[in-house]
Amino acid sequence: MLQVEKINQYYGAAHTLRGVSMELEKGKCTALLGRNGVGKTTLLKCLMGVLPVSAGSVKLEGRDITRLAPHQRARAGIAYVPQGREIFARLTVEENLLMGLATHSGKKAHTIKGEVYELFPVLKEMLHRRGGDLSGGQQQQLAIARALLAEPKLIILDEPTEGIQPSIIKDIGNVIRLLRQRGDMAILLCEQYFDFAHELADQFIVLSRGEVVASGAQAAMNDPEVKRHLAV
Amino acid sequence: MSSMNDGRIALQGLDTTHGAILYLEEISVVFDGFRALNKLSLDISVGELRCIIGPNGAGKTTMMDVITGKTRPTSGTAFFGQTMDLSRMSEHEIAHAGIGRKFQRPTVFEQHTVFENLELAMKMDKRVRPTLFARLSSEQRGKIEEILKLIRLNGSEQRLAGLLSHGQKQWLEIGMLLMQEPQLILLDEPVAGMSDAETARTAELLNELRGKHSIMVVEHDMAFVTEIAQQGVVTVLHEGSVLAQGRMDEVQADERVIEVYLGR
Amino acid sequence: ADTIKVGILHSLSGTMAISETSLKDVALMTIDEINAKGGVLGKKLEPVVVDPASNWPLFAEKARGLIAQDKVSVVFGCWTSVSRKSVLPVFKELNSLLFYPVQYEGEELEKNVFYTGAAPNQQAIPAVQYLMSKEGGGAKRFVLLGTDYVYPRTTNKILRAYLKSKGVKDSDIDEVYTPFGHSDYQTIVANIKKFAAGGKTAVISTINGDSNVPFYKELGNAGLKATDVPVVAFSVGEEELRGVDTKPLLGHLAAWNYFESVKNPVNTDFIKKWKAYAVAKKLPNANTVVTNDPMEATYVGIHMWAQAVEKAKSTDTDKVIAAMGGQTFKAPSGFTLTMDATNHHLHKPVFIGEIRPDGQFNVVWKTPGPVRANPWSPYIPGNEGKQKL
Amino acid sequence: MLRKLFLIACLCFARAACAGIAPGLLAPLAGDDPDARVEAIAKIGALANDDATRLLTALQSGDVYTAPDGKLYFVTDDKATDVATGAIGPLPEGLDGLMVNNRLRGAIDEALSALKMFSPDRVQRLAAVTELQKSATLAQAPLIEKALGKETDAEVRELLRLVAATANLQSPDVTKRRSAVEALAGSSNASLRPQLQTMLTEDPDASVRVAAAQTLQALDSRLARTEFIGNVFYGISLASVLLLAALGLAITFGLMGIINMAHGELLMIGAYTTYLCQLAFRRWMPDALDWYLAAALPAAFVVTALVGIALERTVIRWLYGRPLETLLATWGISLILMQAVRTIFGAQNVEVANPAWMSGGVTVLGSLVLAYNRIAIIVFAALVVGGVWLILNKTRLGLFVRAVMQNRRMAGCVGVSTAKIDMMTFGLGSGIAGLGGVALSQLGNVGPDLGQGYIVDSFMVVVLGGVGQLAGTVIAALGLGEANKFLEPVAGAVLAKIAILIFIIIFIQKRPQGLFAMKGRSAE
Amino acid sequence: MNHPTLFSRKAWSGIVAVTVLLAALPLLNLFFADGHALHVPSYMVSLIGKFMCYALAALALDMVWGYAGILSLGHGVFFALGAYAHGMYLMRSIGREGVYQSDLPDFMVFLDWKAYPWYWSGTDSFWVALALVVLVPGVLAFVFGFFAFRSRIKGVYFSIITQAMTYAFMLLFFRNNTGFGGNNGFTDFKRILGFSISAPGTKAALYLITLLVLVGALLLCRWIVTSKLGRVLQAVRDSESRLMFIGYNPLWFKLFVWTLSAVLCGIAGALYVPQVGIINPSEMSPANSIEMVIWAAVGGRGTLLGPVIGAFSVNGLKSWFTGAFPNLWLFALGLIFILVTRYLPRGLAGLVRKEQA
Ligand SMILES: Nc1ncnc2c1ncn2[C@@H]1O[C@H](COP(=O)(O)OP(=O)(O)OP(=O)(O)O)[C@@H](O)[C@H]1O
Ligand SMILES: Nc1ncnc2c1ncn2[C@@H]1O[C@H](COP(=O)(O)OP(=O)(O)OP(=O)(O)O)[C@@H](O)[C@H]1O
Ligand SMILES: NC(N)=O
Ligand SMILES: [Mg+2]
Ligand SMILES: [Mg+2]
Repeated sequence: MLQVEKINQYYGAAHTLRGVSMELEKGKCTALLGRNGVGKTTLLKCLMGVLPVSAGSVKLEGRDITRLAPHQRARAGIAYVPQGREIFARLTVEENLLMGLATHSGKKAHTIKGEVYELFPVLKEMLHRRGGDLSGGQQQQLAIARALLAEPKLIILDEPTEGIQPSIIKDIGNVIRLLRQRGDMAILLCEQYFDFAHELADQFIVLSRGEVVASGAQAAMNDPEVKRHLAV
Repeated sequence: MSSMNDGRIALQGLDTTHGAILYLEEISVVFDGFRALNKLSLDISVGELRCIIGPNGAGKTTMMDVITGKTRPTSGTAFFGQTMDLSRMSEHEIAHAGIGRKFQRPTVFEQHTVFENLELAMKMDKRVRPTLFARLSSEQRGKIEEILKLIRLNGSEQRLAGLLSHGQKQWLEIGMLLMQEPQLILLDEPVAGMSDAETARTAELLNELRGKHSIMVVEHDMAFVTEIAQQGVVTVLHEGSVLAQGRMDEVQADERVIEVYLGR
Repeated sequence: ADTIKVGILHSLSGTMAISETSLKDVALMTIDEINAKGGVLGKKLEPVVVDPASNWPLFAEKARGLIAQDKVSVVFGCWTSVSRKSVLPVFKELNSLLFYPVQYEGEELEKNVFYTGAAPNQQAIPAVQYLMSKEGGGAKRFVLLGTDYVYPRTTNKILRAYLKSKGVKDSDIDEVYTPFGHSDYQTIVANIKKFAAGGKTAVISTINGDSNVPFYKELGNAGLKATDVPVVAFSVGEEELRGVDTKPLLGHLAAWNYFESVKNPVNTDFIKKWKAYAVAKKLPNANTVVTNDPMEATYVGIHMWAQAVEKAKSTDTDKVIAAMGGQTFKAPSGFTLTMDATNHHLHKPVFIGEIRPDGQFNVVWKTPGPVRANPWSPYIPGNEGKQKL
Repeated sequence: MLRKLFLIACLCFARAACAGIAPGLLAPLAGDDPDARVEAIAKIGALANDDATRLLTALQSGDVYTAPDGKLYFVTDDKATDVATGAIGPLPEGLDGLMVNNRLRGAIDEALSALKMFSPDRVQRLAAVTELQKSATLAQAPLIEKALGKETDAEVRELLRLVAATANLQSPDVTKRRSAVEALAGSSNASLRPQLQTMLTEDPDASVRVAAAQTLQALDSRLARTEFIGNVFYGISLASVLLLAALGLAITFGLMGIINMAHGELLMIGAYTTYLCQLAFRRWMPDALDWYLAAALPAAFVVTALVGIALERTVIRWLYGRPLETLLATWGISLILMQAVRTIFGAQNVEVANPAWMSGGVTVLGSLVLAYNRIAIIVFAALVVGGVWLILNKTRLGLFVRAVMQNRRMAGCVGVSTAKIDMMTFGLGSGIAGLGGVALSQLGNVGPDLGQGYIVDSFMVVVLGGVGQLAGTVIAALGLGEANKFLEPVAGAVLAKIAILIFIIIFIQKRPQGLFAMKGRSAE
Repeated sequence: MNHPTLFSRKAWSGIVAVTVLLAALPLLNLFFADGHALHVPSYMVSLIGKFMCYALAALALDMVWGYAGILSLGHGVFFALGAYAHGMYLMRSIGREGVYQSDLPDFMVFLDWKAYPWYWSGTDSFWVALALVVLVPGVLAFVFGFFAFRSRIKGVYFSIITQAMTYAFMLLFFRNNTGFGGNNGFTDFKRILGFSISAPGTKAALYLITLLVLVGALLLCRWIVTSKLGRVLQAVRDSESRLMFIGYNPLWFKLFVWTLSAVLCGIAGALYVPQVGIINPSEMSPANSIEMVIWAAVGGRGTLLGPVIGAFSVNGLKSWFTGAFPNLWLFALGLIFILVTRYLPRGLAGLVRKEQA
């Protein structure tokens, strides 16, 4: 589905990603782990096209998308739940959800599927409230719902459980599990909440100082070697 | 009304003769007809570490907004100590009186270096003239270095705070809070976005601060809450008022809390 | 040097460019004309054009630059009074010469300046006399409408004193000012109507610049006709009317010392030259250019200066000043104008014209001959006996 | 239009029955004695025949010429008709237009309206009577009463009654005078005031004085109401101008955050496009000249939108996220655009005439003239606001526009081509500025500095309403327009303007985020 | 950008060199006759004197805009008020040499005023006028700022009301009856402190004082922005609300720089008026204030030196262009503004920095 090959990224002189490679598969959930500031968000932004890479390539279903703009990647089938939510503060909840349908056209572009309301009932209640007025957790739910509506081939989640109450974290876990089971989507989950990631992931990647220092199947996640890269 | 003197270090000590540092009484906050807080009453004792949990949208952040003067309550009273009516004070007066806050979304001065962020937050006379003539004493410098180490940003002190990662900003904000030396610390989701290891460290830190400051922590990370609540009181907010209150294990066993918050 | 440098100080950008650009062009044309005849003192004139950009302090700076850096012998320029006031100290300090071609409020006399535009008694007073005459409609009430600055305020002060001396009561005079660039004349036109209900009324407009178009458009659309309430303007000429549809303005008036429509050989020649010049130099809208009073004043000023230099056989300021007094020139207005030696103003004829549908003016009244300027209006107390340099 | 038709009819009629006017009456017209000329006009008018009408109408429109020998001619194309004899011949040498000045024109108007009082055409009669209202004298009373006797049309009758009453105000007969005064209680003619005022104190008869007091009161209250309504209208009209000037800015600045100092120049380009359309119509479709605005609207929109798009692509797109820098760049753009127009079209104003259907106005309540161009612009402003509102709030494009302006990066991440939206939004804002320019060209001067006169006001309107709030912009424009028009009669234009500025300063103190401030967290 | 080392070593040497050079100009003008290789024309001297006043105004603007993020579109009013305050003294120094030979300025005689209005009292004293130069803009800024900052007016809302303020003042001063000479303003000054205003010596002295004030102001501003207060100001710019939650009251900090900036601007105006010889209300037109902002932006805001350089270069170019290409200069100037924004986001100062890096 998605092949990342040796991508490098710099913030000015700071080398943030150093030859990161990975491969994501349809129907699989990949957990991206690492301490604070190792470059996880940076990597996800590079995949989304928000940040340019200085070297390396990104391929989606064999098609090279390394140089595409974010909106082109979105149209190619990538959806993104950014860290910090980034909902449209002055659009209503409903309009925010409609923005999730931006890649669609025709009637589909105007119908918000009922599923998201089932998943996040609070959104239905607050349909006409401005996105920016929601509580932190509500915004996070909105951001996830928005990404799901796009029906992407690859969904990128940057710390989706941040600020969300435990019961809904469970629900989100169930959704991810469901999506995985449906098998038509690749999931890239960047998560600090280890147990959550462990429960959902099929495979994992650990970043440290911009480099992939460990990776493997889910079973290997509990290796002390892996844990060491996550410890302080 | 602000006076020429605001910003000066509060000279008179806080009157906490009745043992409580913060009283919220029947606070309601209404936004365009929506009740974010509904007759919320709560008090925090001196030196207490109080955990607050509750569903998304329960009103936790709004409550902190009320305490710090960011939002004016529609009705009800908020007192800091026996005498300070928070609803009559402006944000900076409240901060200066000794309430420090970490926001849910990390907010630091992005165009300032890490060092400058801490320096700005440092407890001192914050009026114009003293600020103009302020020079760092070696003692103050030492204090900053100490905090830098604590938040593990030593080495990054000359970086612009805007360039930090999410988690690093969280830490920096905690560091700024400590520089302020407030009597009451409000922490809105301090470990959101921190790795498990970092979370553990934060818990450690809070346990160290326990007793020296009064602390109010809002978190959704139950492991963390359990870790810091110890035998103390945990308050559960729901739809703008207190749903349940008690020790962590009691609260976790409460059917209503499981229903609206923890999930089955 | 084998040329004589001549400075041209007119705004080519900013708010005043609308009026001043064509003065620059006329000045260049006149210089070409003089050069074609062999120049002055056997030397060609070399124009130095600068753009003071409608910025008053920049006028002073540019004047200093022209005189001190470019070493020009004379400067032709300025339009607004404030620009003139701004450069005055420079001309005095460096003892140089300025020719100022625009009608103004008077109350000034400077050795270093020659005023080729009208003083109030050469424009405003005759216009009011005309309005009060039977032929002019016998106005009994007056609206003094102007842009809020010195020229209109001063002119109106003089007019008020004059009207008073003619027995017009204060209650029959309404003085109204608008800010520069004012563009909404609905209320004012309505008020004029209301005021006019009280008796035969005339409007004396000292509106300057851009506000004239909206004023006249409003006037036209509100149906205020010249036969009911005539408006006489002191700052509206052929050039300003190019921007207006004049059909609804038939019969409204302007007072000047020159109109393009006056018929005489000198004027015919002047207009022909100007049109040819505009086409030759590819000026914008070359085929619709018109002449107007300040353009004529510029033309006259440059010629008179050239004559004076010939007479003085030198471009030295003091010698030229001495030679200027009594210079005469057969002007496009059809009269031979004389430079007054004592007050540096031209003796000028006064014409009153009614707007025609084609944007030109029908001369309906004129003085029998040139009138001597009274820069110090006798209608302002304290001016008595202040008629000389 | 109708008047023209009638004129032609008149002329044809006159030609058919060429009776001629006595040369003795004509001679003074060509002479130098103004009093004699006026007298001659009155006498010609008194002839009350078709030739008189023809001559007077021709004089009024400036179609009468004098030959050096003092004879008068009507001139059509290359034929001259001798006024006295009706003989048609070639143009005599040295023909010169007969000079008509205001005084003579007034006399002609008066004579013609007396004639036209008996015209078979109702419109003519109405116009004549309206004209007479200004000047009716006792001497004309018999004539007026005669006309009143013949009149069948209710409206004209009503007016004639008032005119008759006006004429009879000077009647020596007390009853006539009193009933005249009483009849005038229904008039809205302000020019009656001085006369009534005099009667109030000086009329020898007490009952007339009482009646005069009542009539004056009625008149004054009607005038006051008219004035109030007038002010409301002027306010709305000013508001519509402010709104049209500001609306484009409400998009480029309000929505996109670009401190667009070149906004005024976009207005100007719209106005110049109008000018060019007018020229084109004049040159190629003179018959349809009245409809040049119909072409100017789309043309101005497209031209300014293209200019806007070009600016966005070359300059502004580099400045997103640096809003303050846009001030500098757009200031530069503004200088360039102004100078470019100055170079191409000259520094002087160009003439943009109102189409005939927009010239003049409708008289309501007796004395209030609502200019057609003002009415048209109010309607136009309402339409444009409605259109913009629909686009922004009811279309997907509008949703994308708002989303991109709030969070460009995230909008890209959900699949919106931000570059395209930026371009379209700026193009839309510019195009709307162009439409504003078309409207402004109908009211004021069209010159290179046109925009400079509106830029400050435009920013005030947008900011006062609350940046990014379309409804706020509308209300702000209305508020400023009305406040201005109610203050102006009291304080004068200059102080009114100062007062408005101070009001803005104070108002913002109360509403630091503008009229329609965003509240709550989302505002941060 | 905001580090205590605001100027590099190079910049310091540059400042010293330029100061010395500028200080030498009027002396070269005085001591070498026209024609001498070292002669500096007085035109040049007066031009640079004027630019220094503009530079001071741009510097003042940079304090509020560059550091505290307060964009003023009304600084022209402070500049003009300082100039008017000084101008009142200069007008009175004309004495009876006006055209009406009265103790009153000509325009007052003309308005039939018999005595000075109250607000002119004391202005015959240079020292009173000097105090007014500081007080009038200072008090206006303080009062205006106090209410605006207390109401938490920010961003464009603040900018626009400053624009409204300067516009209102312009209209007010345009009126003859306001008592400041209407749109002609004050001009035709004769002497200052008894010295003839057009004497070369006086001019040189005014020039040198201006230079001194400019350099002094630069140092003062540098000292302020590198102090902790400077960092608080920048925090105001970046996140005012956050600053309140750590105990600062932004009101007084903003008011401090705002008032200081207004005073500096007033001083610039006061120095400007005797050198340029005229002050009139068009200095308060919104466009003039925007131009000041442009100088700061071209030079690079938040750098102190940048706006000074910006004021010199924009005005220098303008002076040169308007003489050299009277018909085309607006194209050139406009293009420069666009190019600077596009390629030098930090202004000319950014260019210097880039080279150093
Ligand atoms: N715009 C930027 N410019 C320069 N450096 C940056 C920028 N953004 C992030 N960084 C640095 O790059 C590194 C990686 O940041 P990134 O946000 O990718 O971390 P992360 O792994 O997502 O951390 P966290 O778990 O805290 O979110 C960090 O050291 C951060 O300070
Ligand atoms: N300005 C506002 N307008 C309307 N509703 C608001 C506004 N501010 C907050 N709310 C609503 O008030 C409720 C309380 O919000 P608050 O942020 O206090 O919740 P919270 O308990 O902090 O939630 P979380 O755990 O998700 O952070 C939410 O439902 C939110 O949508
Ligand atoms: N002198 C003038 N017209 O300002
Ligand atoms: Mg991250
Ligand atoms: Mg919260």
